[in-house]
Amino acid sequence: MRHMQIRVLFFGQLKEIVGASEERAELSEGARVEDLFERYGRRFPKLAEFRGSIAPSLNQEYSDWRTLLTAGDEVAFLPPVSGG
Amino acid sequence: MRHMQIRVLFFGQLKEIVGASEERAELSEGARVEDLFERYGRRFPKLAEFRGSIAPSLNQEYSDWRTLLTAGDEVAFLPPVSGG
Amino acid sequence: MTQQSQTAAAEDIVRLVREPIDARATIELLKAPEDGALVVFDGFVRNNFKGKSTLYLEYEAYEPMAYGKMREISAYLRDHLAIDRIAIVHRLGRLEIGETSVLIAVSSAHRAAAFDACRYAIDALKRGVPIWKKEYFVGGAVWAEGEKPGQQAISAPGPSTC
Amino acid sequence: MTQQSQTAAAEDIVRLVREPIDARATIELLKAPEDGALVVFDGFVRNNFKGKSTLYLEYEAYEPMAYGKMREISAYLRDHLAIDRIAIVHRLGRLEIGETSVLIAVSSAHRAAAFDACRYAIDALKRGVPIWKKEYFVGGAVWAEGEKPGQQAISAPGPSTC
Repeated sequence: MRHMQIRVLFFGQLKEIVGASEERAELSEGARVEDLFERYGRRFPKLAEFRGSIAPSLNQEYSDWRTLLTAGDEVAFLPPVSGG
Repeated sequence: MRHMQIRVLFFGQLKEIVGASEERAELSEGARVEDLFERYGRRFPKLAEFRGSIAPSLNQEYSDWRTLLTAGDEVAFLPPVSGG
Repeated sequence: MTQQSQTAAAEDIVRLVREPIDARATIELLKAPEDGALVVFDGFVRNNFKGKSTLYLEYEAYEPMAYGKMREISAYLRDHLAIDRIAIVHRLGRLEIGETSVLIAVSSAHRAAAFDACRYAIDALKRGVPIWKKEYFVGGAVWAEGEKPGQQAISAPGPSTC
Repeated sequence: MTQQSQTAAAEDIVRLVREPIDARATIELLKAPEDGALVVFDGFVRNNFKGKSTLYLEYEAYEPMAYGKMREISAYLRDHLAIDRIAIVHRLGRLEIGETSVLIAVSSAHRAAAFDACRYAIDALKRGVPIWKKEYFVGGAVWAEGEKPGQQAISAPGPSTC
């Protein structure tokens, strides 16, 4: 099975939970956005608690948890926004 | 019958019709705002044509054509407004 | 009269002016540390009206009554909406293309009230404050078609809260 | 990315900045001779939040995505409302009390479209642009409670035309 490298970004309180704003993740082909999140949720149980209020983005567009990933994708997990 | 002096103001196109921005009018006691207007309407028939689109004011408050006048009152005949 | 008008509600700015309106100076007077939102409406002279090229405009007002009605608008909004400060400034005399004829600014803690108040104020001003505009074109001038004014424009119906 | 963002729609001003926002300079860029109305929303740092005294704020953004969504808001408004030009400027980094965090300005020939667009833009920005605010108080700091973001905030439902 081939592997793909994904760029993962964290913002706001998620960045503080993970302790990093950016990571490189390796996933098997066929992985979805939700699989990537689950991997981080296992490493950071506090992150998993936020799932219901997080919107995932894929290549700077709002995405769906079920979307399939492709090598080189940029995924971000966006906590509730508070601009303005 | 006693007479009262009324200050009468004209604005916008009414001022141009009457040729004055301010007049002093003498009316008999018991005269109403509409009586004052009718007097000017007889002098300036073009003014009379505007009656439906004019709002009268009495002492700087919107008034009614039927309101009774009192000596020293300030009446204005306000054509459609276009501030802003 | 003018002086009294300007101080009737301590923090409101209600003015008829014959010089260019200094938007920035007016706006800065409205911002207080407990506010978070400011909405401004700036109405300025367009270069055309109904397909004709405008040369310039002239505004005139029934000044004491206009002051009174502008003050009533600000008092009405203060009574009905959670706003902090309001400025209603209208210029009179000759105005060139692009110059501001009216500036309305409202500060508040939260944006909804400021938007509602600002929009209500300009609508009320246009329908209820005795001010007239004459438009000068090449070859002529006309008094702008306006609206028959009345008290209902100032204080009813309630400010839109959509 | 930034440079491209700023020129995507020729006359739109879409910016994330780290220096104080120059409201006057931004606004002057929007006024054209064929316009008659300008509506501005200025959001600035309040000195309190839920009864606590704020010391200062820090804003951060997912910058390329935030630029994209701000551009989408301006494009959406241009498609749906008779507006002329729009500016959406958000500041990032540390902001003191009273400093402007967001400035939205819209010019148009007539005021209704400018009001509708300005209000839609700030609502869409608050619900759909990836920007986060951290509030610093005496003794601590918290990330502001916000809204779960999504595309529907940017381009649906249609702008309020009430």
